[in-house]
Amino acid sequence: MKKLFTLDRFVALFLIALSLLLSESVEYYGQELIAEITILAIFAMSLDLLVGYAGLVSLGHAAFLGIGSYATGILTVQYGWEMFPTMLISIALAGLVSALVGIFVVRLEGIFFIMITLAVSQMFHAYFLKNREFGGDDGMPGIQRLDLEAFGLTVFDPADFAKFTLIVAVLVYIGLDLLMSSPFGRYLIGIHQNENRMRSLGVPVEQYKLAIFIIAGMVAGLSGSLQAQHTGFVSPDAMFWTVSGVVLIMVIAGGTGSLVGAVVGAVIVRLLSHQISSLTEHWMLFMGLFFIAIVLFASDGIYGTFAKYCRRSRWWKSAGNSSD
Amino acid sequence: MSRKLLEVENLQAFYDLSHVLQGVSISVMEGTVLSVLGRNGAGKTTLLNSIMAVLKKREGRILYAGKEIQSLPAYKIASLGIAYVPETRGIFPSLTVKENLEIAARKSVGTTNRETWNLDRVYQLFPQLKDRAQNGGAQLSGGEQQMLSIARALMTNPDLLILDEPTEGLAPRIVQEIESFLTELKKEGLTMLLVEQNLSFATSLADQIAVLGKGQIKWVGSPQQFMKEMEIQHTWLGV
Amino acid sequence: MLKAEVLRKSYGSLLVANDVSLQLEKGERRAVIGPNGAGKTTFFNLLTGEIKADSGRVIIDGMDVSGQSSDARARAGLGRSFQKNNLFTDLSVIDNLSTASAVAARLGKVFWKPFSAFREIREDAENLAEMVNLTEVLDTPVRNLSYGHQRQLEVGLALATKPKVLMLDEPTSGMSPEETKVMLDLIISLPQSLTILIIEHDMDVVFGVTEKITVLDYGSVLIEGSVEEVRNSQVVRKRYLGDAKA
Amino acid sequence: EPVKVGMILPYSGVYAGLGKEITRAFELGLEVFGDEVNGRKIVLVQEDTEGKPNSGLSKTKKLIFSDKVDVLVGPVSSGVLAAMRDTVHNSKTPFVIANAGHDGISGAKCSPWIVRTSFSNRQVVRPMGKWMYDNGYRKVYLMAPDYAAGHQMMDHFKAGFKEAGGTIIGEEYPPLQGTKDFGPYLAKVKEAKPDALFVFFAGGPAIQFVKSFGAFGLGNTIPLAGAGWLTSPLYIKAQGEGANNIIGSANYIPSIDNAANKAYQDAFKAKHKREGSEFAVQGYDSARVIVEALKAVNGDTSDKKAFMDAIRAVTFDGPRGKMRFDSKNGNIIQNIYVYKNSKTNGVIAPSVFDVIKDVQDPSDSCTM
Amino acid sequence: MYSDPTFLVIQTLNGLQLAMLLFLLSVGLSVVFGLMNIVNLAHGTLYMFGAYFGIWVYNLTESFWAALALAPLGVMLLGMFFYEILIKKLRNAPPLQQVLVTFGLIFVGLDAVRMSWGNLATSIPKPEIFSGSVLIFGEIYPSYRLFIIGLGILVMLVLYFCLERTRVGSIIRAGVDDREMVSCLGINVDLAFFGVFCIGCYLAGLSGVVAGAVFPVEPGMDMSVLILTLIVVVVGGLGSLKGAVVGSLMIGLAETYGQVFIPEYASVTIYALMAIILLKRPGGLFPARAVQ
Ligand SMILES: Nc1ncnc2c1ncn2[C@@H]1O[C@H](COP(=O)(O)OP(=O)(O)OP(=O)(O)O)[C@@H](O)[C@H]1O
Ligand SMILES: Nc1ncnc2c1ncn2[C@@H]1O[C@H](COP(=O)(O)OP(=O)(O)OP(=O)(O)O)[C@@H](O)[C@H]1O
Ligand SMILES: [Mg+2]
Ligand SMILES: [Mg+2]
Repeated sequence: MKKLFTLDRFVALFLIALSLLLSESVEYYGQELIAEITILAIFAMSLDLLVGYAGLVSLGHAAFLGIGSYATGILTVQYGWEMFPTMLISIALAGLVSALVGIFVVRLEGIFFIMITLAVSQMFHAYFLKNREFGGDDGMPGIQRLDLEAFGLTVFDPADFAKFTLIVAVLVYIGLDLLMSSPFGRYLIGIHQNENRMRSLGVPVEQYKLAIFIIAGMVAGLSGSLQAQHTGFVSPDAMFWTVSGVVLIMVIAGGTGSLVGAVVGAVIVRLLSHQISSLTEHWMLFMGLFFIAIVLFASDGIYGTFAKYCRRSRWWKSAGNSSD
Repeated sequence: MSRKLLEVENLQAFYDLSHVLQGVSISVMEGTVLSVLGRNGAGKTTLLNSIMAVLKKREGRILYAGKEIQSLPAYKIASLGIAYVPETRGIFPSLTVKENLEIAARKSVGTTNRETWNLDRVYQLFPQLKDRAQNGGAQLSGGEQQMLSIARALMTNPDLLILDEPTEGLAPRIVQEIESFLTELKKEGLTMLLVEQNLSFATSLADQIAVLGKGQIKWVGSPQQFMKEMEIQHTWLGV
Repeated sequence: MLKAEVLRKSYGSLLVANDVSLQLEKGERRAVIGPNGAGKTTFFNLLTGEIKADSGRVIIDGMDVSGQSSDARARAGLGRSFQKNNLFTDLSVIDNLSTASAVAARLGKVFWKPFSAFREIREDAENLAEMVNLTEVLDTPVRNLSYGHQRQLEVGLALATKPKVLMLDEPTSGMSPEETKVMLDLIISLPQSLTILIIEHDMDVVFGVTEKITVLDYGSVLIEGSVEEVRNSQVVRKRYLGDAKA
Repeated sequence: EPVKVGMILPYSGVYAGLGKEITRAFELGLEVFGDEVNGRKIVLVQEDTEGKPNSGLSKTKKLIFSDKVDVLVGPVSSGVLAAMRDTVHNSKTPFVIANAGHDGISGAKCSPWIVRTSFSNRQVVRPMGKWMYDNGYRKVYLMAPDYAAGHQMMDHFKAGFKEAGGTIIGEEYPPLQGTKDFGPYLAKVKEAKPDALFVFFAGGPAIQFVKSFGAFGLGNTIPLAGAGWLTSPLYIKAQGEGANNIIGSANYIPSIDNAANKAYQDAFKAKHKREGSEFAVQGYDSARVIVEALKAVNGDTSDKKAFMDAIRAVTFDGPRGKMRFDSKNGNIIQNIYVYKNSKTNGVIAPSVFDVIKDVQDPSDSCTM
Repeated sequence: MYSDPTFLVIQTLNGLQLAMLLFLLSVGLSVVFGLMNIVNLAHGTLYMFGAYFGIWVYNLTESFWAALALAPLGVMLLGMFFYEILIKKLRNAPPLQQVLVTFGLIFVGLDAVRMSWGNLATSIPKPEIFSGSVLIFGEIYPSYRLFIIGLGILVMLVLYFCLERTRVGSIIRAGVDDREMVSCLGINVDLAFFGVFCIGCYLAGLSGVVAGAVFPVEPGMDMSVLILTLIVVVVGGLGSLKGAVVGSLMIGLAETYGQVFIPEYASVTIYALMAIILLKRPGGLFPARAVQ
């Protein structure tokens, strides 16, 4: 019988508590950073659904983040919509687009899947880059934030906005954690492991891949919408392939196949590159060495390796967690 | 010319955390066949993999023709004149049947009076492979892959042939054929180390039988003795 | 229960299934034998839809599934094991089996409840493990299993799907004599209502479980008949059995 | 307590070279004009935008809210500028733009907290349209990378050129990222037989373009003109023969003949062993603007409004000639130089061909 | 004007030279990635080092040919070094780990270049004899482009003899399938891998020098070719020389004709082409490995 408090959830709880605490104590920029990283973490989790659980390594996931951002920008700035329905529509739109894309691409595997998702996202990028109506490559400024006065949160206060993003992240985590520990999640793991066998057991593999592709797209859309609100603007840059690439690296660095791993990767890589780049303009050198070191000394990723040692260690076992 | 061609002394083998072989010693005399029998999971494959250095985490001594080989890499061991037919067959799916064979082709290392193996001769032995020469390795039927694996081992013109369940998945008639041609080869002086689940095949070909159980050698003797050892058969093979 | 009508398949000039037909009644146990490369596995693949037939029809329990994909056919009731191990190699034995059990229970659309809450699935999987004699290695990742144990699991996965027609492709190959015996007994002990189609080269198994045998050769049915008929057939001996084992 | 200047520039990514160039010259400016005002030392806080709007914005927030800088200097690319603008404006932080030429900033997106010491795209290119017509070019073909700045440049040129009476006989907009080969476009241009080809390219693509232009032998048949960055002194050596005879409009070229420029170039050469570029001069002048403004307020930056007013009031004769800020939109008013490249002693270099005095950004959409 | 035959010939030549340039850029990646199954994202970095080494040698010797001869060897040495300390260990690692490591190398390489050679774009001068142009149907055409076409064909032939006509190609493919089994046949598969990796690095360096005379040489040039080369490799199919050739030709010509005939879509032509090809042929056009 699995325990309610798996290591993952334990660490997740710790991270959230820490961020909440920090969002009170750090100054303005720290709060901005918390919001930024939290949004990134949501996006990383959505990518991990594909990479870590379903084995679909996408290099075009930022397209859906971008679509979420643009939908939020266009609907509120150009059409004057309220933010709340806009967010829902942004998520739905990201889902819809990922469904349309997914139908075609989930048949592909490995590098071919990587490249076709890349191609798709580059086409979206090119579209928004050219489209003057949505600001072309200068992007679209002036995006507002969701009004949360009713909940006692002043969104223009960065601490409150950080809290808001944290709450969203927690909800996303809980939802995805449930999803991935459900039979549906188990199917995905099976598909990742051996697609053919799953098929011969009677599982319509493509449908499940499509389903997770859409879910991941929607969560990415949500993070895009949040990002647009956080930064107040959106530009085609947000959907360039390198954005997907960097987040993919974060997910791998954190450790694929667990949502917390994705979050840890996002947090550590972002914080590190922020810190190092303030110290030296050669921050890439250090980040590069850091990535290499991870593979050499923590081949399951930062969190993955940490979790492995924890599970082997005596105190974790003695706490009654024989296997989780 | 009876000398120990292969000698394994006090072999210990490990996977990650588990200690699988616990002090195995066997030896194979030149020109003879040693059959290793044992249950699923007894450690037979581990033994062969250790000899071939496919498994590197191991202790003890392994000697081939009097020379220590346990610290050599696999390709050096093989080039001493040892050929291996692994239980998973190790067919290269990216290569055609012909390429699978050609890649292995090598001259004999020792001076022997055995007839040389080449494409023609293995095709003669397994005509089916000739028909499928241009097929990809993955497109063969299970039995055909087994034939290819054996044929490929022969292409290296070995002095010692190590076979892991060579009859697995083969039709009864082919098993008989293989049995008789291995007997031929033995007569020509080829030494063999054989792991088998098919008892009748193993006993009829072998000069010596070793029984492996839970990572240790439990019994060694001739096939005739083995047939009488009901106790051994029952405890370690479950028959 | 299962009907194959004039299935045909060729690879280039090689005809691997030459209008093969076969009919299984409910509860029937049939063996398919034949020389290596005769087309037995291909025939299985044509039935399950892993390979698309050039022509011919497949009917499961009165339902024509000819145009359907392999997963649809599996849902219609075909369960199979593979000749070449086809497992979830990074998962443990129990996770392999419980995944298959979950599929059998059609749980794929359940996303709101933890998998671990389905105790019956776990029990199911444990029972299966016991049936195929893998209780000892329940938590071992499959890639760390010995080959024979993997073969046992292969059969376990096929059983886990609770099929109407169970198709086993050389289930006992690679198993020790002891395990072969266990497997034989297991197959014999399966419910009488289960239809079984089995490919084997081990004649003890073939003769032990089936009443009727279909012999394939060069992609065609060479003969189809009772155990006795096949055992005594000259052409089967010549092409397949050889002389020793008669 | 020191005066903190937040350098918000690309130190990695494609524009890293320009970010460093501007920073170097800014430091040089401080050396020359003094890095201490009324006992307050001027210190730099550098943050890397990576040339990306998102990072740029995030780092801007860091500089404003965490480092609490007194004034911002940067960025290189217009995309980053567009992303930063609202945050700077809302937080009322004095901001000196040292390169990005985004037109909007001296138009609808202008802000009392922003001045620009560099240029607006419109300012540099539009006069060149008229100039080319006046100098006998009637049919012109256009080419620029397919992004906002590229289109803006061409639109402004068109406006100036058509107003004067010229005709555009063709336009090409190759992709910004990774045009692998300009050959196909050049073949099209050649077919069209224009009086001249007017282009906007900068950095790496400019090298590639000019080299291809030379290799296809177009240099002998079709005059090539461009916005200044086409043959920037930073790249002209790598461009080889192709750069010869190109004409262009720029807010600066190294060989401008005045005392301030000579002093600047001498100082730069002494320190960096080469000529200072048009990017560098913007950093140099930005430093001077800040130092002079600080002097005007006696080093007191606590009243941000006063400090900003002082910045806007700065005027001097610099390497680019006389400069001051347009009170309407905060954009610099400066000379635009028409130059021509020619070879002397085996070295190809630009020399001033014509000067268009005191050019303003003519935009009237700024309401401050 | 598009119907003018000379115009079409010139444009086709443009396409062909781009194709050959792409071939040179991608063939090293195709060999290492397709044949050895190593996801070497740092291929672009090796290419960048090729260009910078080229500039270095050029500045010392004033000779393009010296650069062309020496720089690729330098890159090969660099590659050997990384192979020994890193890649070797990761040859059998899961692809995502290879992605992370080679991505790390990209970062390190980029900063190494910036520290050694600065940030500004520069370029390798063309060799004297190919710096001019020739007349083709009365049109001036740069002769360096013809040199690229010739060199591409030469490399193609050499590789054909090295990989397809010797056992090395089969050994590598077999080694990817089952490295242990190859060793058990008495073949030193590690050596073969090492050799092929070196060839891959050499080719990356070679393309760096050749392209350095056409493209700007700047930090970041690595990333701009990475995607391009991946596209070529994927379109052609992994690991086959034929695939690399066909992929380069398709992408090169598509890019050129796209720029000429549908300029509005020039930035996405190759992406669209790749997407269409992959949807039709999910494994590329000519994959080396038999589909299992
Ligand atoms: N890669 C591995 N990692 C960990 N344990 C392993 C590994 N391979 C095998 N084992 C374990 O080692 C033991 C011996 O396995 P081995 O494959 O040698 O058995 P075997 O005698 O060849 O069995 P079989 O007849 O089934 O092939 C088994 O208990 C198995 O679970
Ligand atoms: N994809 C393919 N392309 C070409 N030939 C193939 C392909 N797949 C199988 N074959 C050939 O078809 C024949 C039938 O193969 P199949 O696997 O059905 O044989 P089988 O009867 O199961 O034999 P075995 O008892 O050895 O498993 C074999 O000769 C095989 O080489
Ligand atoms: Mg074994
Ligand atoms: Mg078969």
